[in-house]
Amino acid sequence: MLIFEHAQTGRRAHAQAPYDAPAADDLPAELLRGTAPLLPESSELDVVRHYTRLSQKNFSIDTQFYPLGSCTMKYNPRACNTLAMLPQFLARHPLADAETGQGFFACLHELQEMLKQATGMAAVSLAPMAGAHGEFTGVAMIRAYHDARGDTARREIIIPDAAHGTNPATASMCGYTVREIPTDRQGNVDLEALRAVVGPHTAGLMLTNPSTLGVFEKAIVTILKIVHEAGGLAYYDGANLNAILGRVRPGDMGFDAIHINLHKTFSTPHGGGGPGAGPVGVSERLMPFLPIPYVLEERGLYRWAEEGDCSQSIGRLSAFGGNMGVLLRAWVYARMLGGVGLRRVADFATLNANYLAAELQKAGFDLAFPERRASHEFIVSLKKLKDATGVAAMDFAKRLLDYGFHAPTTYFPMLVPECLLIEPTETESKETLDAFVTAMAKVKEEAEMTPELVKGAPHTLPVRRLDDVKAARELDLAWKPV
Amino acid sequence: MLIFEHAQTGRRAHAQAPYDAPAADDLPAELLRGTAPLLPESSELDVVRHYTRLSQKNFSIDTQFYPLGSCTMKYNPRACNTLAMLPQFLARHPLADAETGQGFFACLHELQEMLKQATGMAAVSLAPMAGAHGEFTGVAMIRAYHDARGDTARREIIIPDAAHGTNPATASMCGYTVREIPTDRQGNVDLEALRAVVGPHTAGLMLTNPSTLGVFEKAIVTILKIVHEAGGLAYYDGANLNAILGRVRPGDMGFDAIHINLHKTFSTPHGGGGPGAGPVGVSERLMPFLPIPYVLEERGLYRWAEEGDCSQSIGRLSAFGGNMGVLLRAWVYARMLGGVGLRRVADFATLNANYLAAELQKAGFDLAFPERRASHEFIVSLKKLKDATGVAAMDFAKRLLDYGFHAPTTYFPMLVPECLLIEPTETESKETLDAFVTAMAKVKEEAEMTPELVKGAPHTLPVRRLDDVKAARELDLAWKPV
Amino acid sequence: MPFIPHTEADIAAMLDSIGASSLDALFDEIPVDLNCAGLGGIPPSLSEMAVTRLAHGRAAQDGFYSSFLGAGAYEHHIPAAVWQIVSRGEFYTAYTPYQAEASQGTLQLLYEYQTMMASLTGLDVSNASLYDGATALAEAVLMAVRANKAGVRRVLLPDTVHPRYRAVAQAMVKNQGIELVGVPFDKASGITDLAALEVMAGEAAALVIPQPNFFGALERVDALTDWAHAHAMLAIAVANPLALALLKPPGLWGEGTQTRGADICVGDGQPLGVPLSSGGPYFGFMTARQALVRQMPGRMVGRTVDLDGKPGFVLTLQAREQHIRRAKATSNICSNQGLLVTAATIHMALLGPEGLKNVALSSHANTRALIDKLVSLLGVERVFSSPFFHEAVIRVNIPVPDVLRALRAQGILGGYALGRDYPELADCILVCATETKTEDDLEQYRQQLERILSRRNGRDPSVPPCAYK
Amino acid sequence: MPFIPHTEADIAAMLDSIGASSLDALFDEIPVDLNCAGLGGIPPSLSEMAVTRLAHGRAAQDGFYSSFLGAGAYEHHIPAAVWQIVSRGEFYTAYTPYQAEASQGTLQLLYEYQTMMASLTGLDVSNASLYDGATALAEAVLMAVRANKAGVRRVLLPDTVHPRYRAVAQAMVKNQGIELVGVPFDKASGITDLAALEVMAGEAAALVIPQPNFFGALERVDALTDWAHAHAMLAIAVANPLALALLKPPGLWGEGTQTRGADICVGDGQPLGVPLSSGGPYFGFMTARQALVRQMPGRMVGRTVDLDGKPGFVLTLQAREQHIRRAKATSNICSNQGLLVTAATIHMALLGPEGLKNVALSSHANTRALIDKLVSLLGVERVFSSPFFHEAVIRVNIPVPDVLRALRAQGILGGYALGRDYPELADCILVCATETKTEDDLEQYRQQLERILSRRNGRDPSVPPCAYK
Ligand SMILES: Cc1ncc(COP(=O)(O)O)c(C=O)c1O
Ligand SMILES: Cc1ncc(COP(=O)(O)O)c(C=O)c1O
Repeated sequence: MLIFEHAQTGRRAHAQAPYDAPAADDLPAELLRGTAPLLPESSELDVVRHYTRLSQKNFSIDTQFYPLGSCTMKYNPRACNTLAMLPQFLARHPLADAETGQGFFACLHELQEMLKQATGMAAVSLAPMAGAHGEFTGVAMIRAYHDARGDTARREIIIPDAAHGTNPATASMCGYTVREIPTDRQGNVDLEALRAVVGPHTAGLMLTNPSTLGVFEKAIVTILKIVHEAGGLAYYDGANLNAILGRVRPGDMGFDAIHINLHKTFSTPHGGGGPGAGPVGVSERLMPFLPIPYVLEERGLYRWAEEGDCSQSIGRLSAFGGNMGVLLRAWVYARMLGGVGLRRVADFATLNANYLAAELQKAGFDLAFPERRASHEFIVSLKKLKDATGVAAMDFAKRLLDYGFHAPTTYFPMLVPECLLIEPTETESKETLDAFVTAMAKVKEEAEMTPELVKGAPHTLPVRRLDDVKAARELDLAWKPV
Repeated sequence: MLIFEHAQTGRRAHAQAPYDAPAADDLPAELLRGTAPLLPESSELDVVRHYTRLSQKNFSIDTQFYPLGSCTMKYNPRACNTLAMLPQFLARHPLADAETGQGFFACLHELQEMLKQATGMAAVSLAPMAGAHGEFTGVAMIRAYHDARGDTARREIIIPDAAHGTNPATASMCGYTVREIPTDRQGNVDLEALRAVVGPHTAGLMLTNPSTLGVFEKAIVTILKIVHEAGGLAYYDGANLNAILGRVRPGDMGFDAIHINLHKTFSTPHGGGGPGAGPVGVSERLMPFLPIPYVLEERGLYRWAEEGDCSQSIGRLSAFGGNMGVLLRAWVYARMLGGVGLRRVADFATLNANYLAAELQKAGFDLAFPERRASHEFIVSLKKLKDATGVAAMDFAKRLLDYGFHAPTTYFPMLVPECLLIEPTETESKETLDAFVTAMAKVKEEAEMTPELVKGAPHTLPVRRLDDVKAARELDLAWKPV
Repeated sequence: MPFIPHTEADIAAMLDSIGASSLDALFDEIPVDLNCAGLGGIPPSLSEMAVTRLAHGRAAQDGFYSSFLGAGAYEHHIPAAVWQIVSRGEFYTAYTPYQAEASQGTLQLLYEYQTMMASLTGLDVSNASLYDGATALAEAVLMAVRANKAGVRRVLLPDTVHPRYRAVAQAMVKNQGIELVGVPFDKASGITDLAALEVMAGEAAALVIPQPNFFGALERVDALTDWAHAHAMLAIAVANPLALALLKPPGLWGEGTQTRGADICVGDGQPLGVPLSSGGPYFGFMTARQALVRQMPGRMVGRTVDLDGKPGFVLTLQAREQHIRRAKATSNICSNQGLLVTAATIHMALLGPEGLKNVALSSHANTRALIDKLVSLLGVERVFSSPFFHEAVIRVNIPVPDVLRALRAQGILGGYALGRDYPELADCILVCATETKTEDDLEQYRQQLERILSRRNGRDPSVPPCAYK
Repeated sequence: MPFIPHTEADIAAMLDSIGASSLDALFDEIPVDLNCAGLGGIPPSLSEMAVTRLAHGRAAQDGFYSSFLGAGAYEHHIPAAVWQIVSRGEFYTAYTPYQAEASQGTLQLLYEYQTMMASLTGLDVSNASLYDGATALAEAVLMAVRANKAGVRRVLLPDTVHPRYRAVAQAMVKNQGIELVGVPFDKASGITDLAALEVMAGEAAALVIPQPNFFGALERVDALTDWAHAHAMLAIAVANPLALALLKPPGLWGEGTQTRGADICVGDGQPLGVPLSSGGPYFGFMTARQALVRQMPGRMVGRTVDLDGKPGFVLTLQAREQHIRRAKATSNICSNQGLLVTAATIHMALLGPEGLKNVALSSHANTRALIDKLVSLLGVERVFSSPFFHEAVIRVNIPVPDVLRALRAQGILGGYALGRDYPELADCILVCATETKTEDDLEQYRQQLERILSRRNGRDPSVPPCAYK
């Protein structure tokens, strides 16, 4: 039932609005609204009950193992929520003078510094509001860099075919043409193909490392050398930073610009879609182009760096500087883990992934790159199973839901047929991983014995398999009263 | 799975304890613990996930209609929770000087005054921590009153048979003997029986009005007159105050002592068992005996009244004065409703009950007292249905769970065979009541057509019907590691 | 109409169905002369926004203090997860789990709680809570008297038990003709005087044994327990549950292998994840030996199976309770403190045995450090010689109320003035520093106290006058 | 090891299964010379308790102010229920609803949200959010250019649009060779100059129309919309969604019955239940006419049915998005601001149409009352003659920075200094008083401002110096 169906003309949550609001008799009638908007007229109880019950229809980290590859669904410490929502932080107006927010700025500045340390970059701006926003920022800085040097012929961005869709989409938003390069059998960038595309038109390369195939790009130094020698810059998509935190740093690999998905590696919650935060880090040469604002410290006082401070900045990315509440959560997280704890993240994320990969292989699953070390995630291909039983990766995924596990990422990266991209994260226990292996084996057995059962999954959720095609064909994006 | 079964020796929620705690080398070894207690060793994620999932197995007001008679399960405004948990209120130590808590005391004092107004009593103490605790307080004051007058032969408390179990149990705890009196056909106290038992041994009468039969005791003035003339005092069990708030006040009816279940009428949450709060109100003559502490106001300054202030007090009921957080929630609630809003509570609780009774009667259910006006609750008897189909009230109740409704109170009051005591409360909408009627009718039909279906209910909950007998026979009150 | 969903149309349709002409008509059974005119004396309705503003203002008026008060209620860090889960509607807005199948969340949690408390106290069974530590003690006294075959209605209650607990026990048992007899403490050590006990042997149903006692001092629990049993009394422990992460559990009290340990253990669960909250809600816990289970007051949860043999949980042994046994019930308690138990269970699960022990150790170390700092000042000394746990008594050489008021003016609550309950200790303060205190907090206390004491000759002009009288 | 559950035994067993000798061995594919020594530069781990203390200290340092700042972010009362529900783990810790069957909670909520926003703006379809109001405007510009059949890459962006929005739009569209052309405003009325617009006719893909504009002034939206359409431009509304509870919805802008209304509406959802939060997270909303749905950026939720024909919800039209269309996607956006939309949906459901309108009316009435109070002071005047909504501009006759600093010293944030973005308005302040302000708050502002102005001759000794430089 929709909230609108709980509603009734004239019903209200009476405690929730000032009574007897004075009329706006100073406003010209032609500027006023004629009919009321279609907001539900409900009691407070009905609203609370409706959304509480709706929430129960979600899978989430707090309720299920959620091995969604590339999304790093690890435990979101509850203290981060509590502390980011301290009343003073919540009540602070974004345009209030910096003098009134020195405590708040101190947290942001510390986060900025910790991210520099963790990534090995020369400077960090916290402004971007998600990974893709960080990508935009990074590529826009690369463009600003070339433009500032009058090097305006560079209009291509090179991107491996395994890349996340945000990478090519970002390049386009920055007015660049995308040159896609293939991946070799081992899951690495095809160096020959790279060499073939670089040149005077190359503005830069975007790379995720470990890649979305769940393996570390071993020839990274060579790759960056090729790009740099051609006059291009290198962008690091930090979505997989969880895999290497404290083991190897993008700055040390030689990247010029990076983003970090705080809602992945720094464990801020994803909220069913967002918000995230995608701080960017840059090497020395991109520093003048950093977006504003970022936090400056001068003689113990903090403030935002703004237009006047950085004439070459690519400018503003948001009206008020970014997703502060997300940044505060990441700050709490980083302070609780500390340097040693952050390094452990990569250790145990990798241990969990490799253990899970090993156990699944023992249970008869095909790894996409069996000869490679898994990073923090890895790919299982169900191609053989599909050929034998007709059960596709999507069916398999849906059946896992019945066993109380969120499904891994399906059909991404697109290179591997019938793939499941599995990322357990470091916060899950061996018992949970073992239970997942058991469920995977069970579904495999079902696929072999009773494929229709799997193809008809899920069977135990609030709805059965939903019709995507109908949704797109007979668009219904908003309820209309009957 | 129990939390202990998620645990693993050596596992810890590491952020949750100071590290490297110094040894207590000053404490004699023979006073120290040898082996660690059986607390789970779990990660923070496992604990959060375990209890979040457990919570989902509960029915609650926030998720279901909960017409549990006598329990007044109405909407618990969320603001009450937020404001009662303001950090200063939470951080305040109970023994901190009153000067440091004038804001806090102002809230309590207002609540005390509002309760006086709402009940018509001469004075109120907020000390009792639940309804039964309030009953104890009230009866102990009655006893202190007689004792103070040297009237020590009064050793009997008169209680109608429809009374809640806490009434007789309370009388016993106060060292009294219980004289039970019957209820007449109309659900009223049997006046003849009352006249027969009163006398010089009568310490007092305990009465709920409206009674737990869901009807208003029309002869209340006569009843109290009989008791008072015999030298007894009258105690009002305020569990059903929701029915008459602002319509008629216990003080005006002539009661000497009362309690109010704030977790019913003042909508503080019941928390799956408690906490509640059971403030007591008294008439003039019982004022000297009020328990401590209560809030005193003197020249604009608040403080607790303590031992020195009231030499005849029955004493303390708790170490630190009561369930302050519950009292604060009730204060918020009362301030949001105001005098007019509190009166509306009774109006609409009564409207909902009478409507539901009327609709159920139309749907073929038998009301226990069809000629009477329902108060805020009413009784349906399933005796005929049971005789015809073998489906008992308990079966019926369990089947309602399958339809997403919490069951009404069953088998209480004990006088009415196969009874369901139904209390919709004022915060439920007509639509919800109609949906409940539909479910009731459906279950009735099922009972008639497929009784086994109903007897085997519930079918859709986390567990099926549980074996109470086994639980009591083969007591298992604590888990033991295997 | 705050929290009332009815529209005009609803009201009309509903009255119509009932066959009543108006809302007033629904009250036609109430005698007219009893009708009250309404609740005009209660202030008018405020919006949530307005009450929010009012409450915030009152809270801000009260502010925060650096508190060294203990005396039965303790400031501890509570993991953020605890109350975020406790506040979930499914826990927060459920009633007592009368419909077991629709309440497995609460019931399983209570079973887990019972398990934890039984183990923490070293006893067999736990109930699902009582109101607070003080009423739990009163219930234990009643229980011991019920269990006493000889009908003895006298219980020994040492003076080292929390004075408020003694007051509550007194108020709650006196009407049943039960006598509570004080036992003096040794003035040097601050613990119960074994010699004085000997004088009292014989006619008592139980001996109450606090650990730590009200002064923070550790009682000789083994000797006391054995003494009680030797005199055919039950031993009732009153313990700080946090201390039990470190200290010998009551179920094992006593010397030698023959001892059966304390018979009942009660206390206040507040240190296990419950905020100070100005005094409540907290919760009382009670555990006991299996043999006493049918004498226990309060709810209990048992594990059983469903129709399919699947494990599940129900309220059990309800025949002890008021709603079944009525006048013969073990207690009148009905609503208990379930939500606080929910918090405590999650709290204990998050801390685990090591975590809870670390909190106890850190608290204790902080108090030790504080005491060391304070007694280094001229004019301050320790009072009792016994080992203590996370709380101890100091004596100061200027009037205690002045000291505390001067400290308060500096934002420090310096401790509990013992003179109120023990006239002979009028110059003494009970101080406590839990794990939440930093070295800097302790040092602040020391410095302020030093400043106050050093002006002992004149009246300190910075001592504000008492606001009352 | 905070948040890592592994025991020593687990680690050993897992390494054994993998066939690796150590944790280090798992990183053997990383070139040795890239290995970093660890993260020693990051401060050591703190317990939750210690971070809690630190964060509380920092928050307390910042304190609270009585704020009259608006300028795109507004202080409103948010019902307590909103964030208690939003914080539930099932909403808070879910990912984007890729597995629809396991995400019906989030998906249905988003569908409800889309319905509410479409209706509030008077348009057909809504997406499920963008980052904020400013990026939403940038996306709308890109969308309008994409939709322009003639390939025109020029958009008219009035100077009365929030300066930060203009800056963000500029940063986000310039690399695609799109030109944003300013449109001046009338100095007397404070709204977009229709005469100036005429000069610009022709070559533009869209005209942006703010309502209310950055000065709080109400634009002549009907005329502007019709003008845009008459010149073959799309009309892009930038609106405060709260204002739309009161004002004519963009979908109905234009005069006469032929008008089609604005084509796209964007804005920031912050006033709908999102706390000020020092600047974010907020959320950008975007609605549009049905015809433009395939040009929209961002996620959308559609209603469909399951195998049994039961209604359910899925992400739809994903072929517009980067994960499918890659370089040709309508935007690169992936994560959006879902949790804030969750808050807004619950907020709007709690307030309903009447409640939301009342908030708008009360806010507006408060600002009117404040403006009346302030302009009654000598040295203060209103600047623009247009009707305004809940925010307006005043001019003061002493330097604005001094005024604001002096007010701040009294705990008042007096408004936004316009000189920063509009040099010609260097003596002007944009002030806003929402429904959260009481008569007393307004009066405080007036009194303090009066005091400050009355000392205009000497330097006011109570103005603290600027902390910076
Ligand atoms: C590899 C990769 N890059 C970029 C992104 C985009 O990040 P965001 O969703 O924060 O915009 C993702 C998100 O899933 C990703 O997995
Ligand atoms: C009629 C009646 N009296 C007394 C009580 C006891 O109140 P409490 O549970 O608050 O102790 C109840 C509780 O259900 C009740 O319904």
